[in-house]
Amino acid sequence: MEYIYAALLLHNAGKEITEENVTAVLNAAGVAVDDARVKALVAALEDVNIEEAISKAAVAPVAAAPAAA
Amino acid sequence: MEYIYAALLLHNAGKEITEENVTAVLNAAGVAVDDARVKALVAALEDVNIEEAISKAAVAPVAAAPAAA
Amino acid sequence: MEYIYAALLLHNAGKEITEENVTAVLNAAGVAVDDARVKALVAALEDVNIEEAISKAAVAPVAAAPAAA
Amino acid sequence: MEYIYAALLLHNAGKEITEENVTAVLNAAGVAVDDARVKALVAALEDVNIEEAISKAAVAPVAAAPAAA
Amino acid sequence: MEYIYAALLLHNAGKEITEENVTAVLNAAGVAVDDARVKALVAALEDVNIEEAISKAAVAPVAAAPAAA
Amino acid sequence: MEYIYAALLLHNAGKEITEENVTAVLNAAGVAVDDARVKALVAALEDVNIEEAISKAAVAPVAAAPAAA
Amino acid sequence: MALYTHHLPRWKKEEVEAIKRGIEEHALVGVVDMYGIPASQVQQIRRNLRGTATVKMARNTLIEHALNELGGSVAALNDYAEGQSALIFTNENPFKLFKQLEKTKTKMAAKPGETAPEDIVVPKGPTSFKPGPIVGELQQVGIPAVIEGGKVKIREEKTVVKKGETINKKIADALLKLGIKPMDVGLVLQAAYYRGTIFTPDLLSIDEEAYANNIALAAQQAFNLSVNAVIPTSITIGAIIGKAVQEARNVGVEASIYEKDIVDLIIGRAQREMLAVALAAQSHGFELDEATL
Repeated sequence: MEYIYAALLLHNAGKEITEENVTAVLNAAGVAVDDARVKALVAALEDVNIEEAISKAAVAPVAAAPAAA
Repeated sequence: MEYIYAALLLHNAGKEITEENVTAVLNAAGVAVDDARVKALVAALEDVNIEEAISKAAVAPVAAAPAAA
Repeated sequence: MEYIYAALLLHNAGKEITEENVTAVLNAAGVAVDDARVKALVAALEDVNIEEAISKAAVAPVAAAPAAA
Repeated sequence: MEYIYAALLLHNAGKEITEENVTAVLNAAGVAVDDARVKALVAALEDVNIEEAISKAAVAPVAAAPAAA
Repeated sequence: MEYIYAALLLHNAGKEITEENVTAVLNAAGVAVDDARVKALVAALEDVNIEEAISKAAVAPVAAAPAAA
Repeated sequence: MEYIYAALLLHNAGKEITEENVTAVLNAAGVAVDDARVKALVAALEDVNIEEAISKAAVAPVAAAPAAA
Repeated sequence: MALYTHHLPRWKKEEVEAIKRGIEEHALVGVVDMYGIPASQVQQIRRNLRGTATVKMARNTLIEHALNELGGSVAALNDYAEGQSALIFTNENPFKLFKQLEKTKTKMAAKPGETAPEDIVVPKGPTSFKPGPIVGELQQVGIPAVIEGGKVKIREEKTVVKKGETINKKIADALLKLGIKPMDVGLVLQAAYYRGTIFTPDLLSIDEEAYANNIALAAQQAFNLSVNAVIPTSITIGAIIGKAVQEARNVGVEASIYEKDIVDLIIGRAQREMLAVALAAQSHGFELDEATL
């Protein structure tokens, strides 16, 4: 999940999710970066509305927390 | 939430969640780092079992669905 | 998803999920293979217990969304 | 599930799901192909809207999850 | 589903699920038997623990759909 | 359950569930047929809406699972 | 053959012959108990059974003569011909006959001394009675009757006789006045002889719900088997595809395979994990920014 965390971190920071930026973040975290995965990630995210994907997910955990407990 | 993502990224990468590491990751993502928040985060997460918290998140949505209906 | 289907096909057939095998399957299906995606796929699956992953309902939030609507 | 994955792979690749194509994909994966199963699969797929079945799949796991517990 | 019921009937009766037996049962029910489907059925069931397979709740998207509506 | 499977086989094949037909199917499966049970089955199913019973099964896989155990 | 009937008067002989013909000409002969069935209802039952079964009333002695003359396994029916018996002839199978007879049962008023076939419940609500001694009569047997708006009313639902208990005269009278008919009255099949076998009611009563449940179970099992063993049928192919897609998505998300079709799911998962950790951090003193929640 490191790659997606890096992407979301960039997204939240208002930065573009480019191969370069993702790689920089991962490097800073000491991750041995696999270029192919970075490429795949950036390509996959190209047409995705990240805000929408986030808001869909956001509904769940709050409601779930007590149920899961 | 950049701070949390940074922490998760470190956690996933098997790195320690220290002020230094969190700051490095945030810097790499171009985030203007607030030292006090980094301190607070690191202190708070010291007592948090991140694996457990994450695994709850994984279980959650299924449980949430009926509640949301 | 072609890449994932190819990987699962190999897994189900008891074959190793290597770049070569995935490429062969994709080629047979007439897919113009992107080497980086194959590499990313193989790298991602390296440490994953596929049997376990198959049965984990990771996909839930999408399902929850319509129910919540 | 090999046969189904082969069919889904073809479908996703925009190829027709014929006995010939399914067999080719399975062969490429090193599967000893059973002609009868291929025939049965292709026949069964004739009656189904694959896109619809795929999109329904997203809805399913919530219902299935408790049963799996 | 006739083929499945024929297999279940034989299984319950403690008989082997062979092409011959399945064909005999289907014939007795007045079904115009498709040899390929019989072969496919027998091949598919070869390595299957039927007791387990019948009691494991399969995901039923049809069932889930109305719930999502 | 052999008698029930035989009945469902006939139902699915679009055949009438008569004593004669049920007996023929059971005989073909090598079952030593108990006339009284066949009679009871045929009499009972006269007033059972099989389609309805089947569709109930589809809606309640969760309910079915424990029963099968 | 005429061993038993040679000394009988002509009309009895004819009666015995008629019984024997009935038995010989039908696949099934049953012994039914006619006790307590008013003649008017017998007519109704005969009408309901027309075309499927014939009821033949005869004295037990004559039935016995006929069965004994026929001899063989059918003579065993003698054991069931007691009291006010009649014979019933049909070509239906005994299970179907049993069901048909059950359906001809009708509700009747209870007579003192009869046993309640099920809990007898007096429903709540207004009655047609004007205030008078009726209120006391009802109250005396425990029915909560009250006067309201110039009418007698039952204040709340009340079970006056439990299943299996005897109905006494006072309660029988009260039920009659309230128009409650708790008794199932109809032909009770004592035994049926069908192709060499005697069937008794314990064998013949069918739990249709159990059959329906078994049908549902069998259908579920077939569905499960078809999907789990990946044997596609027109009914299950959709579910099988769904399962395969589901599995592929699960693997894709679990392994973080960044494919367009599932990257939103992976984002969702990351987001949920972040929120879970954020909430845990919050409970340990980390103040969350507004954007987080």
